[in-house]
Amino acid sequence: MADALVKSDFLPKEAHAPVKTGLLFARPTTKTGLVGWLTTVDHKKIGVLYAVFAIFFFLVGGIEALLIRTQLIVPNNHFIGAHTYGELFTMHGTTMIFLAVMPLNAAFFNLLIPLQIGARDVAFPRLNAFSLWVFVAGATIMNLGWFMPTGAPAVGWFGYAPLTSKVFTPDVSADLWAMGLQILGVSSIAASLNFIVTIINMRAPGLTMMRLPVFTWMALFTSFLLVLAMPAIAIALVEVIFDRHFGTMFFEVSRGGQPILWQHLFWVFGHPEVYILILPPMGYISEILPTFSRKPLFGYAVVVFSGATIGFIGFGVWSHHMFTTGLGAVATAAFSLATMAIAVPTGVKIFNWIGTLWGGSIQMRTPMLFSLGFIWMFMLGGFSGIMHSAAPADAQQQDTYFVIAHFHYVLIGGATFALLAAIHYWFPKFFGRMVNETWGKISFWVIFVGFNGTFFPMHFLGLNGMPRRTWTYDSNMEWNGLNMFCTISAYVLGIGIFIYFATVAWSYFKGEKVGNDPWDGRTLEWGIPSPPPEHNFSAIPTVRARDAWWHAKHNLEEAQRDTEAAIKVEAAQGGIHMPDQSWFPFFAGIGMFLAGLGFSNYFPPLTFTGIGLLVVSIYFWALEGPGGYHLHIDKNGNVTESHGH
Amino acid sequence: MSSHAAGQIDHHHDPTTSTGIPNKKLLLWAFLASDCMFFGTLISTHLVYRQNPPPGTLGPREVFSLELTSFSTFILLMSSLMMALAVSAIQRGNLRAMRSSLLTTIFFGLIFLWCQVYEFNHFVHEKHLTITGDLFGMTFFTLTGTHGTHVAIGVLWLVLMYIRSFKPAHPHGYSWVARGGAHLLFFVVAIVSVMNAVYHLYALIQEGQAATYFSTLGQSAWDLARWTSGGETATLYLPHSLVLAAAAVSLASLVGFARPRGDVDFTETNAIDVESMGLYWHFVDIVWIVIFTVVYLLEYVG
Amino acid sequence: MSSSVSTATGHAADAGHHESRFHLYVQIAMILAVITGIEVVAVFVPFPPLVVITVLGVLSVVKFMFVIFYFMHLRWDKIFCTILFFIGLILGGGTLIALITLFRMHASIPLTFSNP
Amino acid sequence: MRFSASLRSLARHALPALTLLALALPASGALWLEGPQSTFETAGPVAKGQLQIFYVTLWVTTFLFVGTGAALAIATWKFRAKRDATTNAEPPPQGHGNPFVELGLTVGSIICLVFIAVPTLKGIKFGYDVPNGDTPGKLAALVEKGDAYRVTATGYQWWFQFDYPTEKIQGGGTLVTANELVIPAGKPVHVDIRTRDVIHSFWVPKLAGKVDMIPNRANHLWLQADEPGYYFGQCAEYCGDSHSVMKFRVIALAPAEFAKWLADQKKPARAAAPMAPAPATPAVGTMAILDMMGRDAMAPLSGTGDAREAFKAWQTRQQAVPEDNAKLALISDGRRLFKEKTCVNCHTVRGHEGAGVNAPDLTHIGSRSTIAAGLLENTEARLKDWLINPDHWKPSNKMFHGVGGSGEIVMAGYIKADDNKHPMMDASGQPVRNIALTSADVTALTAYLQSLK
Ligand code: HEA
Ligand code: HEA
Ligand code: HEC
Ligand code: CUA
Ligand SMILES: [Cu+2]
Repeated sequence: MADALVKSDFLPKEAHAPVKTGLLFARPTTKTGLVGWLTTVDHKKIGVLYAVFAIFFFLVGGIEALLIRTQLIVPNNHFIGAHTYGELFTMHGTTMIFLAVMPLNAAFFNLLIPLQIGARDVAFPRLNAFSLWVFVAGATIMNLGWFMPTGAPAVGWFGYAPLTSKVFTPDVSADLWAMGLQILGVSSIAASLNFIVTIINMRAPGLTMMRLPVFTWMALFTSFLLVLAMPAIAIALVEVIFDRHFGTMFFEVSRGGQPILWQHLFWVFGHPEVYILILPPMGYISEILPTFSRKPLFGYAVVVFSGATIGFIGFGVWSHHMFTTGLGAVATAAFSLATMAIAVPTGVKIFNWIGTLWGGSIQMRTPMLFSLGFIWMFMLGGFSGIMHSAAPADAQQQDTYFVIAHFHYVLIGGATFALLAAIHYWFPKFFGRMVNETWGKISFWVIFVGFNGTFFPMHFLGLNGMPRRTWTYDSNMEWNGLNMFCTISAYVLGIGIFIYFATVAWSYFKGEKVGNDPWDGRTLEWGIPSPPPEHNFSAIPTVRARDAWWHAKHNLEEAQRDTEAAIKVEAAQGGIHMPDQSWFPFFAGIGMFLAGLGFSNYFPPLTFTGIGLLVVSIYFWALEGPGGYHLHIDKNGNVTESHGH
Repeated sequence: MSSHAAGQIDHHHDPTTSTGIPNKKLLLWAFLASDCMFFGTLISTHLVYRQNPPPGTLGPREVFSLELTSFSTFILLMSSLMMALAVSAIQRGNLRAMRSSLLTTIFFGLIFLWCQVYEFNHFVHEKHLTITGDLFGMTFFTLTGTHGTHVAIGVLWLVLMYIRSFKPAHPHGYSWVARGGAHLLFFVVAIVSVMNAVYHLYALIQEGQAATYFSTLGQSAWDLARWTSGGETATLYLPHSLVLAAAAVSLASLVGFARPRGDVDFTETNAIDVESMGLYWHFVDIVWIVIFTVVYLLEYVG
Repeated sequence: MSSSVSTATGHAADAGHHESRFHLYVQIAMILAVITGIEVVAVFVPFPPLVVITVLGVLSVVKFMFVIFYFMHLRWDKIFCTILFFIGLILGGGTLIALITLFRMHASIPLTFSNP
Repeated sequence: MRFSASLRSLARHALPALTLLALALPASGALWLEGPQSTFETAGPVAKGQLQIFYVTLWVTTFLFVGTGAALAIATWKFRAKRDATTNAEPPPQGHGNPFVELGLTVGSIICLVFIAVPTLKGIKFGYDVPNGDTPGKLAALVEKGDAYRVTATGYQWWFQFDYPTEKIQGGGTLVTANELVIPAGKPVHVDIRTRDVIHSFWVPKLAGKVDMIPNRANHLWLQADEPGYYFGQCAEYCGDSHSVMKFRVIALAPAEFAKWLADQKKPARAAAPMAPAPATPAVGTMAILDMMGRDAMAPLSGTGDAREAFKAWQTRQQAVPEDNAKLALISDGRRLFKEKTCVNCHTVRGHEGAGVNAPDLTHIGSRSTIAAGLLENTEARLKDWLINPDHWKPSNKMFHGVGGSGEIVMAGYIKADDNKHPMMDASGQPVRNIALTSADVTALTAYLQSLK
């Protein structure tokens, strides 16, 4: 047993004394204040930062959405100009997907993965911080247009060529968009590589892959999808950037370029992307449903396997976004069938969630409400997806409000509902306080009603011929009533979201204090204090079953023995090894920001300064080494630090 | 090293991870999987445009030089071999062997890069194939240029690793950082100046004027002497000789840096770092295997 | 996985890869060089293009496999590394083939070149 | 006024929407799906086929929704924790799954998908091109065999051009029209789809699903209007600022009427009056200003949405009515202005002065029911609105800003361009006018354009 424990945690691989960097300034050790946050390598702090940025951008994207809806409340409206409207939906889509849902998922990856696998941090803590700051850099560049005379980009979130070319978008807004997206891609790939290694390599002893919590599985698949899908859009963006900056003609029509290629490359990324958005939410749901049904997940292996299947098939269906581009009958048929195939593994998940409820003892707490809402809404969204997959029918639906309805059902009813469930569910773990239950439930019902009121009628609008990206519409099209209804409901939805986050904010200060395990949870994170200490686990847990914490709770003696053994082994190793903080990931992020800013504004000096800062930061980062210090926990639970060896 | 002191190190098994695969190695393999998609889409772009050439564009056969490309392919293969040997050496704890293998890898990598620089220059100036000229030039330069960038990053990584292997085991103060910086600087100067000199020499050889090169050198040395003594200058020859002087100085310093200087902090435990770097380097090689076949050889079929 | 108890030392002893693989590597490099030579010659042999292309394809794959399995040690590493890499390789290759096929279809011939 | 109107429309549509939310789609179709671009009121075999497939998907998913939803609802209700049970009560049995259930449901799902897949595949084949003589199937039987009528539709930012490659016009060349596509009814039409700038999409919901107009690609679609009628079309791919107002119309005519229409169109523009000589002193007058105040902002811009009425109105428009003398004077003045104000640089009026190719052909603009790509009804008032300030109706449009990419002006429009072909701005940041029209100019131009039948 002791041997097994030795393998569990990341032992200091370089046992020599931590290198004093001597590189301009000393390695930071402050854990609080601005410096603490900027230099942190603690996955929990990084997760919280991700969440804060993501929620901020969610509200920004939501306000953009409300402006869109306001413009559409009555026909022939000139409340917002056509160009501004174009900027609004472009930035709304981009913001919601890349700056809200993805980073919120990344936040949960950070917060939960190490806790669920019984690790003290991710495999590469500084790389993790780097991902965060690069994300911030990309997000900032992406939104900079709002504050520049050129305005934000108005090309649609999938930026179809040749609208993004210099001819049709001569100002820098498209450069900001392309560069911002490119930088976000770097962040995603770096973060995902980290999570892949963490999940595969840092599991606690006894935690075999088939005992992994489902959320962690989904995070693993998502990370794989990211590292495999992002390169496609990276290349596509490189091509656009080359066209704009160096006069190539990848998408320059008059010189033989093929705008259709952009569509292919974008959707080669874009479709896996939608599963990148939905797989983590499926993970949250697979954690929350068992907890509140007080029963293990039904068909664990099948749920996991179907996640892999979804991810894999997801790479072979991209052209279903291009059914109307004249692919030819054979290709259309092939992509149509492949798309339908995805319904099978997705359905399997729905059935297993129902199976989980079946025979359980269901408690209607707020996270559970959101989770059930998720199943219903995602199912509806999935069904409209299946309607799209029938290519001839899609010829009438593509680029109409029917598509808008479909993807808001999967993105809000699906991804966002699950995220709201997750925030409510794990909040007590990370802040030691419960989110107010009553207001949580109220927010759920307001959101639920507002959401369906906003988006269900959009199906009819679409079938009634209303194209998407419509700045204004004429009053003779029979779209007036439903549009007004949608807009009013969108405000209801906005109020619901507001109530939700207001409640969360209030609970942060005033919420009821709770202990380790307020929900009677099943996975490892519920076994440690709330909020978790810096080192997560005083003793690395030994996993003896799926739903490890549930098993431990019901086998107390065994768990006690394991803990004691673990503590002994670790003490023999010189204490708990913790990674050192570092400035360099942050500096590298700034370098990335400056380089991106300079490049997208055609200002080489800034570009080279940025690249210089980036390279130097990475080199110093390598030179300073992982470093590290030790924590020692005495019998009374007091923690002392020791530096050096 | 305490945990490994007891025995030899198993380089394919890391007992501190769940799977036994070292973290860095896993990271690298996942990254390479990602890079497969990267080059997959890049090569797709090239082939897609290649399939539908606009009328009147240059045929690649008229542009390519198969001799040069075959040569650089061979060179890259050899660098891969040297890289494998370097990894093998450090795994056996043989630092000196590793260093010389690394240097050879760097050397071969530079030859490859040099060939590419030469090729690009040749294409642009003699064949009038440019990145903005036509579709073929555009995708060709983008694809091979991206590969070349990968090689260049690889060379930089190799150089940094090589320098890193001189870090003293018991550093006193931070002088080693400064020394490392200087070491790197000389490396860069050496690379640039030697590549430059060889480039000019090669160009003159091509024109059958190798002899002039050397005579100009003699001339410029003479000029230099005159210039330093305040006489008339003939700046025409000066750049060449300055480049050569820089090459000589930096190469000599590199030899100086390579002199053994006590214990260093680079041992068998660092094998994983070298190995990860090697994975990257070999990957660059296999990408070239594909490019060589798909972009170059296929053009000659039929 | 992690429950399989073994110490570092125990494992290393029987693995026995501390002997140099110098000769193996050099031999492989020679094979690769020879294959490259064959490839270069093959394109000039007056066989039907399909044959030549197939030969080139096979030879490149052989080279590829030699490098990843020997130089990159996949042969001696945990199978998981191979799986990991092949996921990317297969998806990358699959996407490449799919894209090229899509662009070969009649419906996709560019307007300006073939059917104005 | 406006608010109460919207309240009324809210009451008319939205309240029933709320009450009927739970009802299945088809039942509600009658209520919400009868707009001019409804995909439910199909008028040709292609759209019919697509609708049928939609119904298949609808029924299959409704079936699945009812089944799965019922299971979910029952599970949620039946297994809810009883109120008295505390959280610490003994947990329920910890079952882990059942392979047979999994397998059964998977197979069931696949069977459901087969029901969708088969008609989908048939539909893809059917919709791809005009069925030839031996294409089986009920829909194919509705299609007249023999050669399809061919037209080419080309997208421009933000209007459509229609070419009739088989219709030779007097004086050489083939027939070109804009924004209103007239086709023979009861006959398949093969439409070649092209674009001049960015991606657009050709979509007439009642006749056929859309196909994108993609640069460098030779796309096509086919459609057939079973009955003569008036159909609304729309660009369905985001193509820049005025994408949402890039519309068009398709008018299907009975064979005889179509032949007559063709004959009329092939003629050069009607010359109601000769061009007036240039006045001795250039006219001075007030700049026409936008007169929008007091108009009902909710009133439709493009006329009635009732296709039947619109069709009648369109037919009436085809006849030229004799003008009185005052009108004739205006028309001849308008014709002069059309040349003087540089309209001719961009627009063609066959037989008259214009020969521009970068803008809609105006030869028979008077016979069209809409202007500015289906955005505004072709009435005197709307035409004036358009000429006074095109940019208000179509933000960024090329008539106002000049033809060429944004920023790069090839041919100046209302906005004056400087030597670098960039829009010129005055001190207050307002664009400098190139074409400045007085109210009188607008009236004359309108009269002239209206007379072009
Ligand atoms: C979270 C994001 C998400 C998810 C999960 C999905 C899931 C699916 N999507 Fe969606 N989709 C988007 C986000 C997403 N989509 C977005 C953002 C767009 C628009 C992009 C843009 O244009 O801007 C889009 C557009 C889109 C299109 C293109 C529409 C068009 O532009 O013309 C298509 C076409 O096939 C499609 C199909 C599907 C299918 C088949 C699924 C399937 O995965 C759904 C599977 C689920 C179910 C089917 C329900 C549960 C299953 C059962 C209960 C089992 C039994 C069911 C059957 C046997 C049918 N989607
Ligand atoms: C995860 C993704 C996501 C999410 C969550 C949303 C959320 C919403 N979306 Fe959107 N949407 C997209 C992804 C998403 N969307 C995408 C990809 C597109 C396509 C873009 C394109 O075409 O390029 C799109 C397009 C789109 C359109 C079509 C625009 C068009 O084609 O013309 C519309 C129209 O109704 C719309 C509406 C909404 C609404 C009302 C919400 C609501 O759910 C928003 C709810 C949130 C709020 C309302 C914020 C609440 C907060 C407050 C009210 C408090 C504010 C105050 C302070 C903090 C000070 N979205
Ligand atoms: C710079 C070129 C240019 C000039 C000059 C120009 N136009 Fe236009 N015109 C256009 C374009 C482009 C459109 C299509 C606009 C759209 O729908 O986006 C158009 C549309 C129109 C239409 C509607 C056509 C239809 O088929 O719906 C009318 C009428 C018209 N112009 C009249 C005029 C008159 C009168 C003048 C002169 C005072 C004029 N134009 C000057 C480019 C020009
Ligand atoms: Cu043209 Cu949208
Ligand atoms: Cu998709």
